[in-house]
Amino acid sequence: MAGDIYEDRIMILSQDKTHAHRIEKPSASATVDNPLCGDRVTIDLRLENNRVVEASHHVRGCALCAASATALCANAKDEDIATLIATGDQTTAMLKDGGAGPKGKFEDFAAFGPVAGYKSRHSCVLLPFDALKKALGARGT
Amino acid sequence: MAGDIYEDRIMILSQDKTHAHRIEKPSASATVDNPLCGDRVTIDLRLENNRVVEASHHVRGCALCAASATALCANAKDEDIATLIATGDQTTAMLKDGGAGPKGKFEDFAAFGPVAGYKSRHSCVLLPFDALKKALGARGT
Amino acid sequence: MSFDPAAIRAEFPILQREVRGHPLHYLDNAATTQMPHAVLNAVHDHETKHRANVLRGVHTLAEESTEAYEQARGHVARFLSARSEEVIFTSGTTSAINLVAHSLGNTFAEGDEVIVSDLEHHSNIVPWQMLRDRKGIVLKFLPVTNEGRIDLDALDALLTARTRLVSLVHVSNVTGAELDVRAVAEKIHAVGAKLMLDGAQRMAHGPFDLPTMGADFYAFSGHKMYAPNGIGVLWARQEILEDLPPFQGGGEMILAVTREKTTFAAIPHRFEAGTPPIAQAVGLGAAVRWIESLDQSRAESHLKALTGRTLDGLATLDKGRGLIQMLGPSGTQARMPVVSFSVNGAHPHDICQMLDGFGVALRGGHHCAQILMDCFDLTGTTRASLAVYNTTEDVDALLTGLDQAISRLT
Amino acid sequence: MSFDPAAIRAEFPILQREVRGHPLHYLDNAATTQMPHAVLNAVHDHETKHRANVLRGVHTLAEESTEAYEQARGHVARFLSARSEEVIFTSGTTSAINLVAHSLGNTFAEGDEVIVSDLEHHSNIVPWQMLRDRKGIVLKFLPVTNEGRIDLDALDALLTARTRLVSLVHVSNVTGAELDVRAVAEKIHAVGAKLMLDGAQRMAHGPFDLPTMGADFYAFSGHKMYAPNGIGVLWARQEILEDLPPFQGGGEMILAVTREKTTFAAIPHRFEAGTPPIAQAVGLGAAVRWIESLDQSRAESHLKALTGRTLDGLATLDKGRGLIQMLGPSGTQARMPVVSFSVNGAHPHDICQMLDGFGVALRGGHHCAQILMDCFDLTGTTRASLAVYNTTEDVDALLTGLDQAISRLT
Ligand SMILES: Cc1ncc(COP(=O)(O)O)c(C=O)c1O
Ligand SMILES: Cc1ncc(COP(=O)(O)O)c(C=O)c1O
Repeated sequence: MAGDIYEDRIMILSQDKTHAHRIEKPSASATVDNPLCGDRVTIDLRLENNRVVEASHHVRGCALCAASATALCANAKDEDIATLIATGDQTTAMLKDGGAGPKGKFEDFAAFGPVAGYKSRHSCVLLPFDALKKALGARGT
Repeated sequence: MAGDIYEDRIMILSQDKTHAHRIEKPSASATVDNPLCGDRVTIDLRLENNRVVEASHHVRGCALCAASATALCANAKDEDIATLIATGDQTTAMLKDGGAGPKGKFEDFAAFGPVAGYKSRHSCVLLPFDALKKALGARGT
Repeated sequence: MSFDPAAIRAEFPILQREVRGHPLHYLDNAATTQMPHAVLNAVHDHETKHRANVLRGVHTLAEESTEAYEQARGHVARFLSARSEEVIFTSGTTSAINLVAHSLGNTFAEGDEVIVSDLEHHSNIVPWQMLRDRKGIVLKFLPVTNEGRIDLDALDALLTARTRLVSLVHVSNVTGAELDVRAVAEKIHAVGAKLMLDGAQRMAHGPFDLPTMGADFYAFSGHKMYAPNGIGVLWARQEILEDLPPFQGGGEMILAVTREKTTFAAIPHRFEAGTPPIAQAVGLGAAVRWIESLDQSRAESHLKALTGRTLDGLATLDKGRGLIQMLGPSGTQARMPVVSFSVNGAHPHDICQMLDGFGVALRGGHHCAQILMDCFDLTGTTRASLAVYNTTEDVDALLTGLDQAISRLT
Repeated sequence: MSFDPAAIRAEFPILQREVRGHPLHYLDNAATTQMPHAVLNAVHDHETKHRANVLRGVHTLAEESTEAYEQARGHVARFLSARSEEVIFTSGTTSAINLVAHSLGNTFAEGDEVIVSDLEHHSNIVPWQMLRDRKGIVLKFLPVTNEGRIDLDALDALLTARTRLVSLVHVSNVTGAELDVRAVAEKIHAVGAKLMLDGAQRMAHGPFDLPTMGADFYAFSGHKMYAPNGIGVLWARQEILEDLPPFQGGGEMILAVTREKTTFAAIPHRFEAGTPPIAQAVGLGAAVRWIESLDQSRAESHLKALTGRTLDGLATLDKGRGLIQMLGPSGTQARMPVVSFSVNGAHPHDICQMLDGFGVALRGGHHCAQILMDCFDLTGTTRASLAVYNTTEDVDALLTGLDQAISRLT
């Protein structure tokens, strides 16, 4: 079965609700939709000096999307914005061009490697990063 | 070659211009178009007591159409309307359903027998009859 | 006339395919059905022996191609018990509905009313919304019942003297519910309105007598009835078509063109601008003959049995947990073999993806019926839809895979 | 890259066919070209291995089908040196032009002006006449020269500040004349108008750089470039498309649908309502790759040589009698291999019919260009149109047969 893309790490991440809540008065926040499947992700960020103090998500979407949102928010604390963006880029490269995927703190994203073979699901993994970028872009700093 | 539908009798009829003129003050007259090929036929009739005294045609069309118009006008004299209509019906049946085709005075039309195998050309042969019927229908007797 | 699922399967080359190490269990027939040899060969034969443009040519290939194209129209007409002139070839259901929304719709005045339903496919909503924006018509929606049927009790209250058209889905692509056409046709005609049906999901299930059914317009797609993509049909009553202006302009639909003025051809060609989808029409003609060659009542029982097995199987899987919510009629009466469900806590795309791992092809999402999804407060469902070539093995593969997917996802 | 007419012929199964006891000499390519194995196989392979509906499915076949469909778009984009998002799949040239006549046309105001020419195919006239009737625009016609070219000297006088669009045939399907696009594009843009080209007759003749050519919209059909029926393309500049409202409404072209309001998808999908012609797009993708695989300059010389042979042969046949009147450029410069002529006293349909008896497929009639016929006071012409698989044998069969037909008919 396509269990290869739903490996244990992903199922654990997708079911981890620790960061599944809204932040009151976030420094940055955005919601994005995936028109292809109707999924919707909100990312809230509390930032200090361009570093993340707190990140949370609200996902109405599939397991891949929820797992990706958790992997992002659970590891974002203390990271600077550039690192988050780079993680998104590395994840994109991993899915689209067979790149190695993020290492170190964000190596959870490497678990999405097998999704590379399922083009229609790439956007599920990347949607939280789209929300992140939209939030940072709209921040107005 | 498709010479089978252009047999000598048809070429002679198509080049026979004896009846290719307009009648002044016809008792009945009509022009019809074939939208598929742009051909146009006018039939003029002088009638007395429902019998043809004179018939003429003006054809802007192919050899089959011109031959058919000649075969109609050259033999229409002294015939009653019902006979002309019947000749059209017999010619139609010959083309569409393999009927024997007109006999006697109108047996020229039997020369169109091979056209049966060329569906797109049926209307060329039948266009003069369409004009005839339209003329008779519009006569208002 | 025979009906042997194993023999039928053998006619569909794609069903020999493996998917991720499993035999293909194709249960996405409401999206697109597969094509049997009879259709594939008819298309291939046409393209390799008779291909030419139609209607205006006198050479042999053009004659043959025209004949094949018009014969296909005849086959479709016979399938519908309709006249050939009433069969307009389009590129699909969507373009058939858009044709009506323009040709007929442009004759509507501001304040005229069109009624659709919450059960409609976007194809039968968006063209009317666009007409509303162009013309200022009023668009009304019939609600749906809990069983996923159009709520016909609400019709009386919506029909007025301004109603010009009621356009409803004949068979829902989400719930499988079949409309009781006779129950509505008379009421609609009584106020002087016309009835259009979206028959996209009906046509694979055998011939029927369309003119006596009570509809005035009927739209469907070839690719959902074992025929190629890129071909569909708009049927309408001859007397209606004869009064309708054309929609698209181009070759093949004119009588005469001058700079100032163009006069249009008779039906059906007036509505077929440009070179039509010729080989696709030939394929559709072959598809209706193929459908006709099946034993209709046995095909129907076969599909009812599989639908029942699916419904029962899902109930058993649920084990009374209330995890699986069905969206559609509870029984197999007045429904076609389309089964939609949602699983609490499991996203349809994850379910479909996992089932793909078992070779089972399902569809998940809003199925182009977002209004319906909103009615049931869902973003999507998982849908299994059956065709005559499906078997109990296909259904059982679905149920087995789903069991595993649910335990993994929830 | 090679160019061997005999080898090319062998790739087209229909060319093995006999017609009335003769080998088929197919010279009706401007109406429809034939399909090589590469295209037939691509379509068959898709239909028997990957067929599924596109864009919204996550199962394997749906993934593969979507990939194949979007890859085909990529192939077409590369052929045109354009971007994928700029390639909109339609059902043909006619529907592409109708799309523009509605999407762009509906933004026009009463009194706005559209310029076409007397050389146009009905597909590029009737949609604008219908727009005129809907919107009260002014439709102007550029005249043609004696050589059957659009008279570009007349353009300055027709262009005004109200001109919104100039829509011209890139290559005439009657005279073969090729438009000098660069000579007009700047003038048209200078008054703020857009330029649309009807490229139906251009596309079989190899890839080119569309964006730098100066056109803003470009329409063509698959079936005239070795691809299936039922598929065509509208290309337009991205920045133009992004501002255009959709034409037809339905599935696959929406972002979100509610009863009150629908938001539309990004380009290109906004303009592709309903299930698209998937296998046909795959076929078109294969066709452009097939065309690209030919040695373009040798293909061009081959066709120029055959065109010259046809023109010379007709002059020789005429024996100075003035019987044969050519309709089109006298030479082979800035023309594609389409040759139209009329024979005094012989009707085009009789000529075509007689030539069919020699296995030669020609087309006779007004070629959907009645305004052009009126300009030359003809009801029709006989047309021979060539493709890369044609040979000197085909041209000679035409000339020999024509000689006999003329002596019999005149
Ligand atoms: C110059 C030209 N424009 C438009 C068309 C219309 O193309 P289609 O019939 O494929 O829509 C044709 C061919 O018929 C053509 O030759
Ligand atoms: C009920 C219904 N209506 C309309 C359509 C649209 O059909 P198509 O996409 O073939 O135009 C579909 C299928 O997608 C459907 O299921």
